[in-house]
Amino acid sequence: MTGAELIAAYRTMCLIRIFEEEVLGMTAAGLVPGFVHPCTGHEAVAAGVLAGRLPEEWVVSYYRCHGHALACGSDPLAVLREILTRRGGLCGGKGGSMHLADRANRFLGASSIVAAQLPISAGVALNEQRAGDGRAVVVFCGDGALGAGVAYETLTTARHLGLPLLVVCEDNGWQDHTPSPEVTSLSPAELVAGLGVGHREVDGNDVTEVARAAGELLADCRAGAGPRVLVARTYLRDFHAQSGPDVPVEYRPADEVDRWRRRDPLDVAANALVALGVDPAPVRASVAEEVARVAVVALATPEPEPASATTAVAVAGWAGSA
Amino acid sequence: MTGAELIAAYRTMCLIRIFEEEVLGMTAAGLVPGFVHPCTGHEAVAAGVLAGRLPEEWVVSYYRCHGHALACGSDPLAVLREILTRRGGLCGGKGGSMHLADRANRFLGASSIVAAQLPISAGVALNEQRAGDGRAVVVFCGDGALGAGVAYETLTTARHLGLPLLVVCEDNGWQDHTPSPEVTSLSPAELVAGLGVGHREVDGNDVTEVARAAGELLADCRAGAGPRVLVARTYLRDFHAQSGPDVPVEYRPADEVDRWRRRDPLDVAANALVALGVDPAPVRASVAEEVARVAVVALATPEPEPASATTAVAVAGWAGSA
Amino acid sequence: MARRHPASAALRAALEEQPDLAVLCTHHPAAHRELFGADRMIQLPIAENAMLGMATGMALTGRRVLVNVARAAFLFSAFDPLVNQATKWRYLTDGQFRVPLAIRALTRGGEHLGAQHEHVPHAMLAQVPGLVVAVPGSPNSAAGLLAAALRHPDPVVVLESPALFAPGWESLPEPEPSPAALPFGVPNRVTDGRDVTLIGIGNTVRTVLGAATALAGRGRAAQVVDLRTAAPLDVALLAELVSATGCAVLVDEAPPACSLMHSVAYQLVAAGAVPPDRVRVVSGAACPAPVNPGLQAVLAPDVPAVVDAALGALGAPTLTKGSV
Amino acid sequence: MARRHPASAALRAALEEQPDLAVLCTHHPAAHRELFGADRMIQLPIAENAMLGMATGMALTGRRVLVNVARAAFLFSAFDPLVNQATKWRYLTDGQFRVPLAIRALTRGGEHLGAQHEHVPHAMLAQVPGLVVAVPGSPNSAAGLLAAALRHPDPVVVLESPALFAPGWESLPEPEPSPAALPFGVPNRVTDGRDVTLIGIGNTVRTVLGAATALAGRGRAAQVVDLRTAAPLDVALLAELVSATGCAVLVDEAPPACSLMHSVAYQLVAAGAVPPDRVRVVSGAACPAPVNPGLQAVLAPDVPAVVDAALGALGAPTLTKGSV
Ligand SMILES: Cc1ncc(C[n+]2csc(CCOP(=O)(O)OP(=O)(O)O)c2C)c(N)n1
Ligand SMILES: Cc1ncc(C[n+]2csc(CCOP(=O)(O)OP(=O)(O)O)c2C)c(N)n1
Ligand SMILES: [Mg+2]
Ligand SMILES: [Mg+2]
Repeated sequence: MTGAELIAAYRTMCLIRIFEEEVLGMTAAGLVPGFVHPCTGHEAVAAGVLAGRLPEEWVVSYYRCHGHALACGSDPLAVLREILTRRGGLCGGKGGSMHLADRANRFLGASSIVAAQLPISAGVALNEQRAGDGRAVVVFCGDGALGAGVAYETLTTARHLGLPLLVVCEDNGWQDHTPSPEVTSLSPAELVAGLGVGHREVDGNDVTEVARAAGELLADCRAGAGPRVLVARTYLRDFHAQSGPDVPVEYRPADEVDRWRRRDPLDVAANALVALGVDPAPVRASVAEEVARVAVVALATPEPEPASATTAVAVAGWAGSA
Repeated sequence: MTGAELIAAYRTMCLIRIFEEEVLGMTAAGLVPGFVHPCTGHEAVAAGVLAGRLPEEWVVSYYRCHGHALACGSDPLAVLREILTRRGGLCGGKGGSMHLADRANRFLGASSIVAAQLPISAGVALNEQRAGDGRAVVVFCGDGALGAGVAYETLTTARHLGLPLLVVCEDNGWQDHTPSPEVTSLSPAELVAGLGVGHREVDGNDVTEVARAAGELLADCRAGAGPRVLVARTYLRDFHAQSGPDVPVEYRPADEVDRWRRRDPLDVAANALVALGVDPAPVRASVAEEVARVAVVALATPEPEPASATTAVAVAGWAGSA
Repeated sequence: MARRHPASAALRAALEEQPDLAVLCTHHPAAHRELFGADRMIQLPIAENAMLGMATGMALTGRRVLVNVARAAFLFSAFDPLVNQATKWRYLTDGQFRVPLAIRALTRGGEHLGAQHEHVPHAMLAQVPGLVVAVPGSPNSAAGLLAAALRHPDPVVVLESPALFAPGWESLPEPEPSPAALPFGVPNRVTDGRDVTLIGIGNTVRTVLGAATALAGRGRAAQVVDLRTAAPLDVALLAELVSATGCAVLVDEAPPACSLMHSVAYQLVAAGAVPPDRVRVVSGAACPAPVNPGLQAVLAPDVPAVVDAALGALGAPTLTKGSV
Repeated sequence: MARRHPASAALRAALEEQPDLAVLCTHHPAAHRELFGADRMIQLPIAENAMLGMATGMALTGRRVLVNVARAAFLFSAFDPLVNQATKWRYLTDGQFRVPLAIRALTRGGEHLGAQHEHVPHAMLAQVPGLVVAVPGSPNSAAGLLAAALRHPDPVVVLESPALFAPGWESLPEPEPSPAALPFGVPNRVTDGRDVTLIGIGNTVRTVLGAATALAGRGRAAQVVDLRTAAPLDVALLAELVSATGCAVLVDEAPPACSLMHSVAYQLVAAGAVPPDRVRVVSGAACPAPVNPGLQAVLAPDVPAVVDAALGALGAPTLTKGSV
């Protein structure tokens, strides 16, 4: 990563972090319908991977999707409005926090059904393979998603067909309340290796490392070398899902939480900037200002028109059964 | 295998072969409702594996199940009646050829949904693990079944829980009209190895080899070493499913068919008997006589009572919704 | 030379017209892969979940996809991508994306494959908002509904009876004059008659046609209606047709609880198209499919049962079942 | 100290009574695993297909199993083991085996999780022969139906509204006098009233209770009935109840096509329990669940809509929606 690239990535990470903190505050204030799955702690994955995707490449996500949308270039105001399910939100208030989608930025959307986004992304990759324009597809998933049979079906099929698909596994070691080792004997990297899919395992809290590995894997995909998996070891700062004023009790071991806190991805990136002689503080401050402005506008936005509840079920004019 | 064991296994193989030929004849004569998935060519797998299972161990199967039922000790007459869907059939004419089940012989049943029997067998193995009496569970599947996500879910979970489950993959290289390599890059053995499940790959047409490997793997399972997979490379003599008088056209390469014909599992076993100084002919002849007798009786059996159509949907007395 | 099945012809025409149409399944004959290209005739492992998920991804990003899942039985292995993905992505994204995806799936009819293989899920699927559930009752209808499915901008499941494709399909009753694309939701008045309206869908279209003939022999003129689709359904139009006779028998192969014909019958009565004592619903038994043909015959509504129901609705003395 | 939820108490009682009862899910609190043993409180990966398949195998060979699949939304990932395995093995084997298996699954109610997470599949599931589909409408009903499910010899799905478990559940309307096991198929007459019968299930039990109160304020006495189970259902008994008022409003959260209440309404009319002009069905919109609460409110039947329907059925002038 060049200095400019690192600054841009740091900026994205700050945007995600400060945005998510804003969202968490609004959640605690009872302003966000449904559950919020914050991606705080994972910022380097979104920022690092998407630094290297081409603007015309599709990105597919899961419920922990705010950071992916922002890193794809989605307008923070439209994202926040959607999370608040207000008018002008990306998805008209229908999709909410777990189902952001932004066609204009080639952000295909997010599935709240664990692992379901994986075959969808493989289908997109099939289209890209046919188009032959050297585009890859990026899909994100959690480590728990690899327990699902459809993840296996997707990986083996993508390998067999040589699809240009980069699967980014955000390995935070937990799946909801369950530590992953309690339900599986294979780490994501072991599993992917076992299936013969090319992969890299990286420190997901180091944006430089993530970006380097993702860049190489994306180049493989674009060159027709088949699918690749990036396993990014990381950790959630704010676990797992939040809803309303009751912040969930921390059930992860204190020392584990501490250890990861000391390697906060924003600190890692800020230190790298400092080593390059760049002061990270103004970057962060300008983002904070932007998010604060967006928050005010978003909160002032009205609710969607009630009549819109039943639009976009099917093509307009479709005679639904009465 | 001792000589006596080999004779018994050869007897089982002859029973399966001659029984299946009888069934194929009846199918061509239009006497068998539905599809028949003959297991001709696979006889050494059923006979070899089940030679070593204890009578109190559960066996689970798939639609290609006639041989498994016979090798479990099911009464050939009751099996044939079921295939013909006549009265006195194992399942009252409801299950037919693809869904044989025989509780008395701990033959749990067969699923005609590819791979669905695998998690079911894992559930049985969970019970056996809890019982702690050193019993294993045997489940059969085709090689195509390993493409299904639920096969992966079962294998990884069985491994993690250390279940006493022997998965026998009858690898005939095809899945219906599709040669397996056309849709997957991983052989069954590669796949299982990749998932870290202990396994053996054997010549599935050599009953001695099958029995030896299965015996060792079953011992592992019973000793609490976790699940095991036996990959038995074999080939179907009569492909893939048959229904009515139109025998399906052979679509597999002639040289492949020929090569395997020359290694017919019954010949392999017969030669092994000859090498021990045992004449296989009388074994085969006595089985042929038995099957002929059974066929006559089965064909003379009446159809089931129409009123039985709606029994066994649920517990007796259950008020189905009108 | 044997006539090409009109549904095959419809598929071939769509493949020729639409270069972006792809077909996903576990097996394509080599000839088809050569003719249309392996990038369109895509072969996948026995992994229906990923198959339908991939199809959804393809459809979301510019292609039209037909998934030949072979049997409705195997669609249950892909119910998440059907119920939660393909039919939800348009709504979740407030219309940013659409999913032009058709699924062909065999139901039940003359094969005797048992409880796991033979399903009649049109009512179940009709509960999924936005999903078109097409249930052809004849070879031309199979073609017409498939052709429409291959032009529709949203997911469509075409539930095909194997009976429509079995040897001899050429001589099945054919209520549709042509294999041209059919509109979704528009019931087809197959025959006219002033005494009673017989309503079928899928396999029961043949049953009601048989019953109409039997009733004609007893001096009763039946209007026969094929619903064609379980969803959508223009019930107002149907009510108009039924009003002409003021008497209706609705015949469903599926179990009665929460069935299509219960739902339609209620709506017809509520619309005043027919008084309640002049309506009958004949349903399949709430029972899985047994393999034995004699047992299976017990479950499905047959011509005598429909004739009986019609005579009952008409206030005429009924037959003993089996006497037609 | 907070009162234990009656459904939790019911589960705990069953675990204490039945040593062979196991519970499968993706997460058990450590305390539960210690209390009842890791061989009974079994934790599995996010692999609902294998989870339900394994549960089926366990139930086939001597154990009773509860699968806590968390949400009905995730049951679609396990539809093959539900539709083709658990509910078929008894029939396929002609009764050699049985499958004592219960599934708990959350539906929709107050959570605002969107189209993929919030489902109301009781009609869909009622089409599966032999499957008991229990839909509790109150905390005690959740306990009573779960207790019954944990004694039943066949598969049961208990569709639970999250609203029955949310903070404040103690003050929800409680039509069941006790948390004791409830019989399947027997509708519960919650309140008596001579003018109109209001029929609900699940979340709409609270809606019809609210409507009954509103109607009382207008001098109309409503009989309120909770169906408790979508299948089985003793329609004859229900018809008897409805006959007492000769007027009925059936309220369903699910979309109308092939709905439970359409099916029941037809059967009530056919049984002569109520004339067609004195029946109304109020259904949910044929639309996925949006996250925005205001949008979601548009979809579900609410008290004013039910009151309106009741007044309409009674031939009285109706309200403007929202005026109650
Ligand atoms: C098919 C399915 N089953 C269960 C759930 C409930 N669920 C939501 S998130 C989650 C944990 C997923 O863990 P992981 O994939 O590691 O992602 P993370 O949340 O840790 O980012 C579970 C079980 C779901 N959404 N979908
Ligand atoms: C879930 C599912 N999808 C598709 C089918 C149709 N089908 C029946 S057998 C078969 C091929 C299975 O191949 P394999 O597992 O290798 O077993 P074999 O028949 O070769 O013994 C297929 C695709 C099915 N029964 N179940
Ligand atoms: Mg995780
Ligand atoms: Mg095979």
